[in-house]
Amino acid sequence: MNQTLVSYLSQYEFYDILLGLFGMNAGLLAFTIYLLFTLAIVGLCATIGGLGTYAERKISADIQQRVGPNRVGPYGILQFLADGVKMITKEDVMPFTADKFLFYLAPMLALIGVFATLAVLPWSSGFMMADLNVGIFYLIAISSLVGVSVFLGGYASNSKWSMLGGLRGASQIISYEIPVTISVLSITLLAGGMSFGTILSHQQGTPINWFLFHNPFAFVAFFVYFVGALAETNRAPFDLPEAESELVSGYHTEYTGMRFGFFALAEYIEVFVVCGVGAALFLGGGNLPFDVSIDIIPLQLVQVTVFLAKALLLYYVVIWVRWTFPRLRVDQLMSICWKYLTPIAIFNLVGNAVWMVMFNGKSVADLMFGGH
Amino acid sequence: MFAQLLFLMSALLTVGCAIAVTVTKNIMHSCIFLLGSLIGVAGLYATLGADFVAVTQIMVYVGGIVILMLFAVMLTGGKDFVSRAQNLLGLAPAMGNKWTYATGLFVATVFLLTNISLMMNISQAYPAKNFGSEFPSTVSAIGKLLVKEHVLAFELSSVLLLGALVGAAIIARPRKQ
Amino acid sequence: MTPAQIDGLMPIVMLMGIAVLLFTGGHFVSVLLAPKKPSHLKSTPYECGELPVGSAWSAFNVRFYVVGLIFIIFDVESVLMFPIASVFRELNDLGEGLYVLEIFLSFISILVMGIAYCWKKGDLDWVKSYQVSLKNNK
Amino acid sequence: MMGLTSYLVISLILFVTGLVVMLSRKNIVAILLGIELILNAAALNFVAYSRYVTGNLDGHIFSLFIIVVAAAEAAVGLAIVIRFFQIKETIHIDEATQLRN
Repeated sequence: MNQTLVSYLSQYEFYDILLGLFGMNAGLLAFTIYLLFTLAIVGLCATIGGLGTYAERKISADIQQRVGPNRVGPYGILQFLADGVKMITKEDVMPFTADKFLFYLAPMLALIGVFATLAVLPWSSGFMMADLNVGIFYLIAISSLVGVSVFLGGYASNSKWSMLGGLRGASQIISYEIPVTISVLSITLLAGGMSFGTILSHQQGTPINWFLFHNPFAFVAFFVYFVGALAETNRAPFDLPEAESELVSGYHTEYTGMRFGFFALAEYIEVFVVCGVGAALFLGGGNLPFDVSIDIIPLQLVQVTVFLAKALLLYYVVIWVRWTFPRLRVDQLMSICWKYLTPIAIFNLVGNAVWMVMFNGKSVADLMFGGH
Repeated sequence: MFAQLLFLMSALLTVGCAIAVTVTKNIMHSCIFLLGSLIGVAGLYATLGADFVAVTQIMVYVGGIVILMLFAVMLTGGKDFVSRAQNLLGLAPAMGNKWTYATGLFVATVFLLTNISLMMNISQAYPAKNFGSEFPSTVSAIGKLLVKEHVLAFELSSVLLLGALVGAAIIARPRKQ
Repeated sequence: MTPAQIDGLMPIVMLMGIAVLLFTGGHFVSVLLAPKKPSHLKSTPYECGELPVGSAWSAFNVRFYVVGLIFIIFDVESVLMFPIASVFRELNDLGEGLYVLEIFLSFISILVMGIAYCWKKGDLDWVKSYQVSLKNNK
Repeated sequence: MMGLTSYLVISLILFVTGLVVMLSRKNIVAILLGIELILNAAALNFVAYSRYVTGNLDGHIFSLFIIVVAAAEAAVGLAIVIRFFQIKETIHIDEATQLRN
């Protein structure tokens, strides 16, 4: 662990004042700080997830030359709150053939898996809740809980549509985890560490220092990562687990009301998380394009804004892709993963390793302009 | 303080889910309790300062082995999930007659006594206060060990995995008849 | 990790706890507010209006398992490659880059052999449906 | 509370539950489940000893390879279970009486 939120805040003067207020109990203060920030981040991400549904409908309306939701609030922006209230007040229907225990457990596992990834998301160079040594690796590992929850959701419903959707979903999520992991491995290789702090510290300065432009292999790795991430979050054109035309609604056919809402919330937050990780790994995260030697809180907030802007730009691309491309067939899905993305990802990994040895870890920009 | 709390929660999760695995009759539920137990073990690794091993545990078990087991349960004719025959006092699935249980009880008692005496010795030799050496970064240390001292094991493990992949693919692949 | 650094895992546990609380809380509110008029027909599994025949829990095609199998082998190999990748830059700066590259490449080449085998044998093809005939196999 | 002994006790409970699962179930998948518990108990012991006794990282490497081998074992074991089911249409362990069909 390189740095935590508390160790970052402890360099400021107000930390000592707060410590005095808490009767010099550092553990209690750390607990309070973490609790406040986790609640803030959960609130922020739930809002982003909720606005994601709104953005999805609005952008799709824009692409299809419709108006989209425009009744609730100005420009219909409060639509997601109305949807949430609607979901709470819906009757909870459970098939009498269902496995009750697993039926309850599946949405909870999805929610746990997605929320646990938020802990390592690098909002800025200082506002990282926990900059674990194994940061990105932890994120990939814990998000595989979503795959289990998709399978369980499909299984527990004991409905044929759900079962097919769950099996498909689980096999798709685990398959596309491989290209994503190997692409992330390339970035680990270039950065020399798995923590987000290390990865971001190599991308400071102008966009030419981003890992996206580090070398040709890293450039391709970004697209492999992005396509794999689309598939891992079950987004179109890879939304086979919930293909409406064939499987009704896939693994959450039998889910109604609040539990369906939690599945949807987890999915939208996960899309944001993979976009944020893509922004941090390849697009420089919250790094500002000019040299920042003074470290003050307002500058951190600017970094948070930059990070959010990059992540939400990728979020926009995800939605754009959804309403532009048709859905794949299952055989195409599997052949894209195993016959195209995985070999390309492995080739990228080897290319990155050879590049590191040949050019001593220098990027294209360093070689051209003689930096470092 | 938090380390103790994390230890307590992980230990309760591990032990509780492990016991639940034994007493659950439904194999699907057993798999899920196994998942809980494995996550608890990952938490225990974290309290021991083994962050890389902890995350590896989550990655391989939760993301891989448990899903594979769920697939296998589904593929082996999902109907016979629940074992009905031969229950131990109606609590847990079991087999054997009263002599089996008597012998098992005897062996378990001997095993437990031996273990307790061993552990008493160990706890005297290594008191709880001893935190041993600290590892500021296990990842880079493990990486260096893997390319230096344990390089043979590292390369051999890839051969082992290749053999497992080829062998399991041959076994699982349906025969064309 | 030192005991002090273990405190940094607090947010992870907290976020998991918040997820559980949010789920139970939302569920509780939903129980309070939602109407409750259960009927037998309402809680049958949805099959486009038809009454379902049989359980959905039946044996499935073995293709799913083969995909899971290839996945788990790759998963484990990528786990083993992560620590090597993290020290690659450090050792490269010390002038041992070529040695680590050799180890890395030999490891990956064995990995590639595995996927090449499965490719050649058609395990990666989804459509080439395996005709599993249980009766003939006996 | 957190000492070597407490880790060993947890590891012992894991081992015993794994053994009980292995011995008391007739479902082959459940038996493999028990094996996973036992392997976890061993790996936990390695890491605990590495922290409290030896003070170096060899225990971590050991448990890493235990996890790797467990994955390979589960993959092959479950493949055998599926093949067995295709032949016998059951996964009851008592049906496994022949070395070849």
